[in-house]
Amino acid sequence: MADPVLSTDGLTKRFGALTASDGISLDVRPGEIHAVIGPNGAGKSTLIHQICGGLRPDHGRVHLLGQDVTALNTAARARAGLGRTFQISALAMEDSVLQNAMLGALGRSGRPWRFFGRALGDADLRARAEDCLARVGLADHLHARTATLSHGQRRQLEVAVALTLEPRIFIMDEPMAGLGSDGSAKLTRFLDRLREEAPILLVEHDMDAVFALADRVSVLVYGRVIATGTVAEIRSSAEVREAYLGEEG
Amino acid sequence: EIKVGMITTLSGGGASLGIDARDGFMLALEQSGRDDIEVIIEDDQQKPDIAVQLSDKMIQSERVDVMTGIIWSNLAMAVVPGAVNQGVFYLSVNAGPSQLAGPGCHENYFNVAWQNDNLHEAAGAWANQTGYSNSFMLAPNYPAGHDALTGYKRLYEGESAGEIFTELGQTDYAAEIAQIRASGADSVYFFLPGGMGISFLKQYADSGVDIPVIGPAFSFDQAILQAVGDAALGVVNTSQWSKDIDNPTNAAFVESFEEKYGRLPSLYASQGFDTANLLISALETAEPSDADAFRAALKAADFDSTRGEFSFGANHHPVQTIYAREVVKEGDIYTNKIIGTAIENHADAYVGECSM
Amino acid sequence: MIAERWLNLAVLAGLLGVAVWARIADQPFTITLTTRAVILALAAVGLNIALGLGGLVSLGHAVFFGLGGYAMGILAFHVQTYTPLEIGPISIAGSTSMPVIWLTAIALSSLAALGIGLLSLRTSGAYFIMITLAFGQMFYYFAISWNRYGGEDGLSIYVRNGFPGLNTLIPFQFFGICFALLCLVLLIGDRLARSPFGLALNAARQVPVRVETVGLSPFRLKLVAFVISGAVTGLAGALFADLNRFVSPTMFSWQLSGELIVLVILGGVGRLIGPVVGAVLFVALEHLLGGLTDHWHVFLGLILLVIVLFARGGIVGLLSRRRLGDG
Amino acid sequence: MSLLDLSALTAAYGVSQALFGVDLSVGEGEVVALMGRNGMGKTTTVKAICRMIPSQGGLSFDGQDLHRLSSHRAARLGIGLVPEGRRCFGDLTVRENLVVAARPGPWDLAAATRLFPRLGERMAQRAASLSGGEQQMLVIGRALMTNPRLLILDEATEGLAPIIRQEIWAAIRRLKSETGMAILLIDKSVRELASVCDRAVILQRGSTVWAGPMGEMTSDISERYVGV
Amino acid sequence: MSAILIIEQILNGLQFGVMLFLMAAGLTLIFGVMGLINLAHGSFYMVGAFAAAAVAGVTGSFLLALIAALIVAALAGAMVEMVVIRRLYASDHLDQVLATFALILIFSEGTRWIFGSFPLYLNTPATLSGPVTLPGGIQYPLYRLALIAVGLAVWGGLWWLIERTRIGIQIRAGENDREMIAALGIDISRLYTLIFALGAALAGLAGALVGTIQSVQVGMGEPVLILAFVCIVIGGIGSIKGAFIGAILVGLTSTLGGIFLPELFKVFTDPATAQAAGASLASMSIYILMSLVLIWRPTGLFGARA
Ligand SMILES: Nc1ncnc2c1ncn2[C@@H]1O[C@H](COP(=O)(O)OP(=O)(O)OP(=O)(O)O)[C@@H](O)[C@H]1O
Ligand SMILES: Nc1ncnc2c1ncn2[C@@H]1O[C@H](COP(=O)(O)OP(=O)(O)OP(=O)(O)O)[C@@H](O)[C@H]1O
Ligand SMILES: [Mg+2]
Ligand SMILES: [Mg+2]
Repeated sequence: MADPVLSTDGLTKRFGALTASDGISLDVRPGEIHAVIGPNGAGKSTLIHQICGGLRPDHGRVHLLGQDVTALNTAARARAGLGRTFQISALAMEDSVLQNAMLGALGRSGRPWRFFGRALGDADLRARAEDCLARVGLADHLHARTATLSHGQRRQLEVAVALTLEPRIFIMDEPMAGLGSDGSAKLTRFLDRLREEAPILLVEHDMDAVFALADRVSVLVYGRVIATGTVAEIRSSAEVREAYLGEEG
Repeated sequence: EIKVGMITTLSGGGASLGIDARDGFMLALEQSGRDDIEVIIEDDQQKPDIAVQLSDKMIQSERVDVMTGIIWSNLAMAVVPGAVNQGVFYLSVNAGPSQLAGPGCHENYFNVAWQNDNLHEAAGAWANQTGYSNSFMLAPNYPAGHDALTGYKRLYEGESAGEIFTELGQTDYAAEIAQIRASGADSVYFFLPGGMGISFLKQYADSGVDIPVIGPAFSFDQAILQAVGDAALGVVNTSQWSKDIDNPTNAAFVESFEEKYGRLPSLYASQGFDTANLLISALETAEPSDADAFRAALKAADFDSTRGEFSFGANHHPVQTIYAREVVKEGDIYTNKIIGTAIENHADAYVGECSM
Repeated sequence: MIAERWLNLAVLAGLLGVAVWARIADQPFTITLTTRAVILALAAVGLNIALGLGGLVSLGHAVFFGLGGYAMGILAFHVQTYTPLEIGPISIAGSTSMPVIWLTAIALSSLAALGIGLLSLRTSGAYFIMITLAFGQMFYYFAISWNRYGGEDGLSIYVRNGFPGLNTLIPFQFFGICFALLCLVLLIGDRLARSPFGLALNAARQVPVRVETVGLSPFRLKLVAFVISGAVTGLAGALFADLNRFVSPTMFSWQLSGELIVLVILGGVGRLIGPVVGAVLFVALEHLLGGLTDHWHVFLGLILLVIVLFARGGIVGLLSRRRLGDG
Repeated sequence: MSLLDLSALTAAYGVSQALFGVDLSVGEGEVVALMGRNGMGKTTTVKAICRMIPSQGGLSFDGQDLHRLSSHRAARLGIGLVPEGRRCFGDLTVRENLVVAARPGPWDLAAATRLFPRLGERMAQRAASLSGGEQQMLVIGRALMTNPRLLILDEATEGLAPIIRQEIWAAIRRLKSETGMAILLIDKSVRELASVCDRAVILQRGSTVWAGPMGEMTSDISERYVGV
Repeated sequence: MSAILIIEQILNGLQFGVMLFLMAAGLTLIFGVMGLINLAHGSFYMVGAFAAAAVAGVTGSFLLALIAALIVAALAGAMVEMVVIRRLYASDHLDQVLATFALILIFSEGTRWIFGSFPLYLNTPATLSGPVTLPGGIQYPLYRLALIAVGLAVWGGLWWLIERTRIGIQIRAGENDREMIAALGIDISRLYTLIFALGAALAGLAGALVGTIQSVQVGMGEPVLILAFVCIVIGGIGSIKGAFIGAILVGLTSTLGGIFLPELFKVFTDPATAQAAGASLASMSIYILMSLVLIWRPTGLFGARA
């Protein structure tokens, strides 16, 4: 088995009396989509924050491509190869779609300290940004103000910005949230292809998408991984049905 | 036709001083009956940079011959050196910073009010005369405040029961009053102009501390007294002018000022009035265009001052008598009454440093 | 509605035009007034780099203005009084050369901006406003009680400092210097806003988390913007001191910081020429209304109110249709 | 006459127009689904009804022209909103969230906690510390406490775990059967909508393109306009 | 330095803090609820003081003067909100800064226009003037004790209003989400006018109470405004409790700093230098306090949001 791209080792995080992450160990291997599901408040976003650097775990380590990144901040982890999308769109609303994508390209280039010369005139950055926008289907909206995009288009842009980073792994927090059924179907197809580029850690409540995409599923309840397995294994687990799926699945 | 540029404080918290000085000045002009003196009045908002800008305007555009009006030392320091070096005459109605009396003195600069230290020195002298020997001293932490304590201590011969520099613009003096209470002083000297003085006196009266206080007239001008009320009664302060100085010029001034403006004049008004009369007296003998003659005419100070006799020292600052006054109530009005002479024919301490 | 670029050029041409006219008509005071507007504009342009691009509402920019002023005041004071300026073991004669003073002003204010920025940028929103105010107040009270350099009385410098090849005492020549610097800084500001740095800073203002996740540090971006902003305002302070030939602690006062913010808002936040328009308008109003009545502040207030209520996005916002962020 | 009536309603965000002609009506006691793809104007329609954005055209509730009313007056006529994105008052406790806008009627604290027993256990907890599902229950409860005649639910199940979604749908069914309140529903789950709603209205690019009884919505129509 | 003196100074700091709280409470409410940085809050302080002085001058009654201060300031606040502020909720916060700056100019110069440039007279009522002797032989002005009592009472009242009444809950809900609270049927603009008037009334009350022992003059509000801002930022914006703690901290720091710092400096250097240096540091002390608090906790002691 190939070495994991990302692995967490006993991540623990407490907020006062609440243990939001309770010794979480999981990994993401090359080429796979690893889905994390669990009830609301189980600690999925908290886990992602710790992986991406927004929260420091109380215990445990995060390894990226074999390197221990636990001590690095968000920006450093991004440079090390983490590409992340947000549960609630985090985009520069006043800027154009292109500018948002260029920001990602600029971050990838690692050279933001250029005070002269037009950013939009930088051919390299621009080519990369336009390419990624085209891939998510936003080629026609390069100069639209982000604030005027619909919810679905914003989700697409989120993904495009992550693409410009050419990350070694994608971390996605509920990318389907708020998308209509055809929107989620489209995104599902897109992610299906994307895994060849880099593996994906996917947090999602949309079970259709999870069941269609995931190579492995981990179930998080009260900050603890109660089960990890294939889609079939998870669907048939009584414990998971009781804690999360209900009659669905 | 003579052009006078008056830059003074007409808006904001410090406006009452500028307004009094202006009104006194204009009253004298009116009474002189001269119509060949044009006065251009501008509001400096008590901001030095605005004052400088206005002074540029007066000199460059209006081409004034004489400037006057500045109340505050820091504005004077910003404006006066530049103005007199450009050949304009400057007659100070109020501010008298030590630099302009000492090394920075200038032949075209005349101060018709006082050198800043004067009233404080007089307070020190009066403290000696009264027999105070253990003073508690209080002033804001800025140059004029430091000068004030220096001035007081220059002539005061007793001990210090404590010295405090308060924050500029401070309005609550409870902490300082508590210290005074605990200090065992036999007198309190304070220099707190404007709103600071009002606050201090009211709080002092309410605190139950009954150590006698003494201070320069700045904290007891006509406007302030009405705001302080009973709390100021009996307080002693030193001033080169008082409404009851007994001479015909002063009596006429007080009466006409009250008639024209409906309020009693303050020392600032008297300073404005004297400044205008000095100017008029000089214009009788010479034109500003003839700078040397005009300067000599100013220096002669041949006018009837509200203070009685008036003369300039070598550094063009007044040599004058400073009185001790007590705050009294006349009918509904709080005002000052002379109770003695603090210091006679006093020149300032910096005249030796002036090379004129 | 006018394209913003033409508006920018028109404003600058107008300023220059007024000065040239005043020179021909021999109205030196008008030149001085225009110079004042230009210098305040420069300070506000500096602030706008932090405020408009970086979203940093600094109520402490007077610190840099004052430092620039005191850089001029102290250097010239030592020449004027023939006393050497001693910093530790080093002894300097002072200076009356504008370029030297400018560099000192820029260096000092950048350094201060770096320090203040490092401490303040941990906070945001109203807290940032207030912590910058706090630093302003510290400098203000320090200056008031620093008797060595005049305390509250300030420092008078009798002769305007020199610039090689020019006679700075002639109002028009001094205006020329200030105007050239303003144009230069505007040019830099314009390039800055469109540059890669500007792109990243612009995003850092709106969504700092996003900037982090693409591997950049919003903190550093804002810090650099704050330092550049402080440096420009510091330069303006040095010029202002030379205009008045005088420095005093009021240059550090929070009212001045507030006034700079008002200039920026009045003209239009984040607009290149906004601060210039704001400064010109403010100086003009102050000058024109001041002569009318003792109570002119009331009318100034009313005019400002009318402008906020009816001109969203400041004067430039009113005149130019471009919405912010469209390239 | 129906309770809520929209005819040829248009609305814009600044210069960009979002609604081009929405026709929609909800009768007393009726449960209506408002459907359409992303960005077609569902939320915008809701905002117009609740007077959160300006609009033009026909817009009346219980015979009154809503265009003449401000947001709070419209609400007082009896419109209860469960907005997109939850928007509970995070700094308030659960109890405070429930009582903040309560108006007299059958829905009180006791009734709300009977509907959502989980809320009853967390009365003193700050809303921000609730899980997403509990927050969703809280905003429904909050809207019910105003005792509305029409309840609008905009994406009330977004981002919820399947098991909680089922709980919420059960609550909506109970509302329908027990109270006879009129309900306007927006949701991604066509299956659930179909099982609860009497009628459906479909929006496409800001206009009503189809309206009719739920049973008449063929898979052809839903494929074309909703993508299922 | 005796224990009595220290206790007296602590009382002084407390009294100063409690008065600052009256200003800070309105400011923090207005900022917390409406997100409005109200620079004109100091004007209400001034308006209250002038109204009190005017009424006291005519009627001679201190109580009537206080009532007048409350009413006039509240009316001024309500008017400002309805005429100006209300039109600016939709626009940028910075526009509100400019608008309230303009209001300062109008209020200050307008007041000077009406009342003239000279300070007004407003004195403590006879029943409250003079010192009382506290246990332990401490002499302390009765009026200041009364101020402490009033401040604490206002704090209690506000706490009750905000935490326990439905209006209070609505106010706090409005802080979270203005649009939503309106959509639930609450007249948010009336609520805002009310809060604004309440904040203004408290500022006016403070102006009248403090004006009685200080000077009633144009521009008296601005220094207090800055201090009040410092208080609410230290305490955390939007929090009444924070405003109270912040105000007490500022009151104590500025009072005790002014006394003890010069004493402290005397240990190291000669008295004159120590006096001046200590006084300078004392002026800066509250700002240093605020920076330290913010560097330690970037959203103040009890603040959640920026
Ligand atoms: N900063 C914080 N302080 C205190 N508690 C927190 C904090 N952040 C999260 N929590 C709590 O930790 C728990 C886990 O939250 P988290 O956001 O990770 O859940 P989640 O699994 O992502 O839920 P959802 O599916 O609704 O997004 C929740 O109970 C939440 O209230
Ligand atoms: N604040 C806004 N400013 C400008 N345009 C907006 C704004 N909000 C929404 N829009 C636009 O209005 C249109 C309708 O949006 P709306 O939110 O009503 O769609 P929706 O049907 O609710 O979609 P979704 O299913 O994604 O919630 C979209 O094109 C969107 O881009
Ligand atoms: Mg989550
Ligand atoms: Mg929607």
